[in-house]
Amino acid sequence: MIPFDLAQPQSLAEAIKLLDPDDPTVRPFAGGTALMLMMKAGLFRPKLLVSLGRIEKKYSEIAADKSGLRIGAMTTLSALEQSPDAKKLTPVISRTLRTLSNVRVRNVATVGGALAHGDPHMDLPPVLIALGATLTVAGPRGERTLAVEDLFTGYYETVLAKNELITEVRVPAQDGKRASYMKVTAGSADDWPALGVAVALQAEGATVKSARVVASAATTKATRLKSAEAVLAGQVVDHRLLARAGEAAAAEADILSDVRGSAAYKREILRIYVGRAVRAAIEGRMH
Amino acid sequence: MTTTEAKVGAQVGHQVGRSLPRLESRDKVTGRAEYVHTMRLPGMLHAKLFRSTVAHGRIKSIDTSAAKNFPGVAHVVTIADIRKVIPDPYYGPAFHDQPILADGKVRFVGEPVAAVLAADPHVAEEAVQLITAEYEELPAVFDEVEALTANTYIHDELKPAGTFADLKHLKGVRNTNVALDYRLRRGDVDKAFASAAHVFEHEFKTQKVLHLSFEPHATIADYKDSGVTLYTASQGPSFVRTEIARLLGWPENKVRVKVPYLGSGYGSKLYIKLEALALALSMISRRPVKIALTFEELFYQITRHPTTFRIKSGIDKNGRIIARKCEVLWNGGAYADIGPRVTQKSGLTASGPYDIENVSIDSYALYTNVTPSGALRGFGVPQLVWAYESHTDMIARALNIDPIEFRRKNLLREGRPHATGTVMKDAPSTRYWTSSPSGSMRSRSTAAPASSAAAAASVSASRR
Amino acid sequence: MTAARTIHFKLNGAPVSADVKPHHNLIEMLQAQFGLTGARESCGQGLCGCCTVLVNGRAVSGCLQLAVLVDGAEVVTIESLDAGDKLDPVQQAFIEAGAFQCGYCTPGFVLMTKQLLDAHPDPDDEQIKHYLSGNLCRCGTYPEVIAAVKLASRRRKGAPAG
Amino acid sequence: MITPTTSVAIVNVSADGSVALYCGTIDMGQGSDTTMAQMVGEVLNVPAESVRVVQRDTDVTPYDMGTLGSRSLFHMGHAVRRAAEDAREKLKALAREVGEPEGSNIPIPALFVKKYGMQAGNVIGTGIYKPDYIPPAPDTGLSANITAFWMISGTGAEVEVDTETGHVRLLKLVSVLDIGTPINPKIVETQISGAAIMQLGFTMFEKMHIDGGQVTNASLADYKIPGFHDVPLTMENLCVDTYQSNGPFGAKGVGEVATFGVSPAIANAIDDACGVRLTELPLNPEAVLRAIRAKQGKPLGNE
Repeated sequence: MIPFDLAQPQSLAEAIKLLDPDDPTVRPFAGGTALMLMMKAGLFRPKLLVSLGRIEKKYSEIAADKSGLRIGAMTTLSALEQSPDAKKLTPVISRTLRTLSNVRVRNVATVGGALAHGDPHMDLPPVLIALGATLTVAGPRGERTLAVEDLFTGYYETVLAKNELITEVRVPAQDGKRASYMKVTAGSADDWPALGVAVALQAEGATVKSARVVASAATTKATRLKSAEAVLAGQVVDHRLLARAGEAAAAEADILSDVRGSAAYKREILRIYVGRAVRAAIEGRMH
Repeated sequence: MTTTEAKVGAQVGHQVGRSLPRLESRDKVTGRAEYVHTMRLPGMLHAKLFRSTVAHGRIKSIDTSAAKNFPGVAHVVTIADIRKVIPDPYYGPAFHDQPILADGKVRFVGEPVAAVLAADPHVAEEAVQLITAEYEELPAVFDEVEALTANTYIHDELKPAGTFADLKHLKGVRNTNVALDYRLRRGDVDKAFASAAHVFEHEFKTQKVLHLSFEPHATIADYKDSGVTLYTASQGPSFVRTEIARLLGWPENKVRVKVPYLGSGYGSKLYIKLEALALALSMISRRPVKIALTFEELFYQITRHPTTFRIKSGIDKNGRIIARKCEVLWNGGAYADIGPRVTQKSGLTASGPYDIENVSIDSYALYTNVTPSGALRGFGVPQLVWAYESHTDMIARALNIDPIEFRRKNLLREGRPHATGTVMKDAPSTRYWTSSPSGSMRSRSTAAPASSAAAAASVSASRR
Repeated sequence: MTAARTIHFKLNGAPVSADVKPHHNLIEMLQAQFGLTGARESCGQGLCGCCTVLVNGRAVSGCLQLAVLVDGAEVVTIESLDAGDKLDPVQQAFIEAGAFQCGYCTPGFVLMTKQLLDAHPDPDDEQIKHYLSGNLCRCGTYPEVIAAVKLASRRRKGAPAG
Repeated sequence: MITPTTSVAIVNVSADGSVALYCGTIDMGQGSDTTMAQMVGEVLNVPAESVRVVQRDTDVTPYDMGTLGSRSLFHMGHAVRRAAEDAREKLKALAREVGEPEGSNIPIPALFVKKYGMQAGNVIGTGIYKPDYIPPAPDTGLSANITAFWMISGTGAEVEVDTETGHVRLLKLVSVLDIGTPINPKIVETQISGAAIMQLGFTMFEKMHIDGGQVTNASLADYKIPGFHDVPLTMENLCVDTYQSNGPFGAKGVGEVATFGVSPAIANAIDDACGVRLTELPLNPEAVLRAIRAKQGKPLGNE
C-alpha cells in the first residue's frame, strides 16, 4: 500500500471536522475491511484516513425496545449477529449475518461501514430495506434521518456527503412480519452473492397482506422491486402467484453482467428466487 | 525407541505401511516452519515489478526517470541493465524463449517490463507507479484454435533449449505459433473409420485456471563474486542450479539453491520462475534481493493450459472401439515453459485407457498472448480425461450400452499394448470394474432437482 | 512521507512497543519487527485465513488490520500456543488427524479452531464448516480439518480420544 | 521433462546410530519427507520418525530432476531405497571387519566404537535411479517402453441438479486409484481427497476471465477456489489392492492421479440426472442452466 496519514479523533464531532467535503482522498475508516481492499488494489489512494475507532462508545452500542433496534453505526457485524435483542426482534438480521463474509471480517466490519460503502454485494442493505430500516446521518450542520432504501444512488454511490457519517440504524421489530434473505452464489459456495433477495411480509396464513421485496448484488444497488410487491399484495401464496411475482421482478430489475454471471442468467435466477424467498419467509426458514 | 538402540540386525517393525504423522508436523502447527515468502536477509532489497498493460506490442520507450528519483529507490532496472550482467538473458526449461525482463516486445498483459529495488517494499511499490511505457500495439492472439492458423506470430523464431534431443529440429523455425507438434500413428485410422458401424465426433474445451499456492512465488538471490546463493520457493532446486549456472557461465558448484518449507506448488514452482530475475537484480545491486509475488501477481506467472480437444471414435457392431482420432490444441501462452513436454508426454495418452487398434493423435503446443501455461497437478492429463471420458460416456449413451459395461469391454488389459505400443503391466484386475464403483451409487430424481451417478476412468503414463 | 509513530501493546502476553507507519499492516509489523512469521499474508483480502491473529481476544485478518490501530490492544499470534514447549490440544489434534499438507494456512486454521471451540465446545459438522468457512486450504485438507476439530473438542473436554 | 529422469539420494549413518537422508525431492505438502524416511527406516530397521530428512540445499543434497508428475515416490523412492541398502551393506561389512559374527545384533554405536575406538566416523550409502525408457519414434510417436509405470484411476460422482437455477450439488465423489502398495496410507488418503477437491474447483467454477488479454478477476475475491461448503457431502477415497512390481516396496506415485476423472464423472452425472451434456469447463450454474434451457427449447438470451 501507498503511504497515507491517519487521524484518530476522540469524538464524532472531531471526526466530522477532519473530513473534507471536497476531497475524495480524505475518508472515514471504520472497520476498514472494504477500504483496505480498495487501497491494496490501488483503486483508492487516500491522503488521510480518519479512524472512527476512538469516537464515543455509544456509537458502538445496540439499544432495544419493543418497537425495534437502535444500532450504533460502529457496532461490529459480529456484535449484531450475537445480540440477543437482534435475535428476538429481528431474527432475519441475525440469520443473514451468519453467512456474511467470514468470522474475522464480521469481527471488524461495522454496520455503518457496510452501508456507507455502497457495495451492492453486501448482504445487510437488502435486509434492512425490506424491514423498512432508517438511519441517522451526522454532518457539520447537524443530523438528518433517511430510509436505508434512499441511501443508495448507484454502484458504490450513496447520498452521503464526504463529511457526513452514519451514526445509527433504526430497525423496526419484525413483530409478526415474516422475512427471509436468500444469498445465491454462482461460484464457490462461499462466494460473494451473484444475487441477494430479501423479502419481508405481513401475512395471515398463506395470504400476503403487504410485501417488500429487495434485490441486491445482481443490481447496481440494493433495489426494491415494487412491481413484484404489488403482485403479492393481498394474494394467497401459491405456485402461480410466486411465478407471477418472479416474472414481475425479472422484468423490473436493472441487472449487470460480471464474472459471476451474465445479466440474462442473473435475471433468470431472480425470477426463481423471488418465489423461493417468499416461500421461505412464509414457512419461516432461510436458505 | 531411540536411534542409538538401533542394531545392525535388530527389528523395529515395518516402517513401510505405517500411517505415521508427517515428520515436520510440529513446525507446521506452531507456525515456525519457515517459507521463503516470509524470509529476510540482512541488507536485503525488495523488488517490485512494472508490468505490461498490453497483450502484444513493441516497446517504444520506457520512462523510469521519476521512479529513479523517488526517495528511497536503489535501482530501477530494465532489460538494458540486465544485458550488462547477463549478456544472453533468456531462460526456460524447454525453450530459451523467455527474457528476464521484456526485451523489445511484450507478449502478454502482466509481463514484467521493469523492476524497482528499494529497502522498503512500499517505496518500491510506489515508485513502480511512476514508471511509464509506450507500446506500439500489435495484433494479439488469445485462442489456441486461432493461434494454429493465425499469421500473427508471438515469437519470431523458435528457440529450443537444446537439452532435448526431440526438440532440436525446431531450432530457428519461423512463422509459426506451434512450439511443438507431437504425432502418434498406430494402425490405419481412416480404413477403420470406413468400416465402423458407428462414428462419433465431439469437441471439448477446458478453461484457463491456475495453481494459487497460498505461498506465492518468492525468491531471494544473494550474489557474490565467489558464488551465488538462492533461497527460492521451488519444486526443482537442481534445475534452478543448472539454469542459473548456464546464465552466469559458471560451474554449478558456485551456485547454491536452498529451499526451506514450500507453501505448496502443484507444478507452479517447477523449473525456473523468478530466479533469473532475482539473480540479475542482485548482480546489479550487489545486495541480496527478494522478489515475493502478491496473490494478484500469481495470475501473471503460470497457469494451466486451456485446451481444445477434437476426438472421433469408430465403433464396431459389437461395441468395440476400433478407431480413435485425437487432435489436441494446448494454449501455451506467451512463453513455452514446460508446455511442449505437456504436449508430448500427456498427448501420447490422449486416446485413453482403451485397447484400440487404430489410433491417430496430433497434439500441438501453441503460443498465444496470455499468461504462460505449464504443469498443474496432472501435467495435462485432466484436460485429456475430461474430453475422452465425456466422449466415451456420450458414445455409450447413444448406443444404449451401460457406460460402465462399454468401458469394461474396451479397457486395456494386462499384456495388451497401449496406443504407443508399450505393453500394459501391473494393470489392476478388472474385478474392480463393477457397474457401481462404490457399491452404493444411486440415481435420484425429484421435482426440480435431478440427481445422478456416473463414472470416469483414466490411465496416464508417468512423465518421469 | 508520513512519519512513523510509536505504539504500545501486549504481544503474546508481554508489553511491547513498535514504530510503525499508518500504511503498515499488522502482519508486516509482526514479521519485520518481531520476527513472528506464523501469520502470513497470502490473498491479502481477508478471505484465505493465513494471516489470522487475535486482537483483544477476537480473530481478525492481520492483512486488513492497520498496525497503528493495535495501539493499546492485546495481540496473540500462533507462536504463543506452544508456550512451555507443550502443544495446545488443537495443535496436537491437527497433527494426529493429519489436517494439513503444505502448512502455509495451518496457523490460521489452528487459531480459528481455538476460537470455534471457545464458542462451541462440541461443534457438529455444520458448525465447523460454517465457522471455518473463511479459512481456505488449497491442498484441500478439509475432511481432515473437520476430524481434527472433533478430536480437539474431545481432548479439551478431557475425554479419551477416539 | 528430460527423459529418462534421474534421482540421487544419500543416507548418512552417524557414529551414534542416527540416520540422515539427503534427497532433492521437495516436500511441498505431499508428505514425501515422511514416506522417504519410512523407506529408509524399513531398510535400516530404525523408526522412521528418527530419520532426519535434511533441508534441500544443492550444496549438500544431490541431484533430483524435480518434484513433479507423481514421480518422486517411484524415482526418488528407488534412489532412497538403494542408498539405504548401500548403507546397510556397509554396516554389515563393518561388522564383519570388526569381527562380529554373521547376524550380529551389535548396536550401531558399539560398532563404530569397535572400529574407531571412540564415537567417530560415518557410513555413507548412495543410491541412483533412472528407469529404462525408449523415446517415441519421431514419425509414429510409438515406443515399446514409454513409461515406467501407468497411473490408473476411476472416479464416480453422484449429483443433484437444481433444474431451475443450474446449481449442482455434489452428493458423493468416489475416487478409486491404483497406486500400488501405499507406503503411508494416511498420507495417501489425504493426497487422494486433496487432489479430487482441487480438480473439483477446476471443474465446477474456477476460471480466469480474460478480456482483450486482460485478466479481469485476478484476486481471491473474484477467482474462487473450493472451501468447506464445496466439498462433496460424501467422499470415498479408495485404493485397489495391488503391488507395483517395479516400484519401491510395491508403491508408485499418487499426487496427481485422483484429479484425472473428476471433471468427466461430474459431467456424466449431470447428463444422467437431467439429460444435458456440457462439453466445456467449468460446469458452473449458468452453464448448466443454459444447457437445460436450450434443451427445453427456451434458451437464455445473451444479455
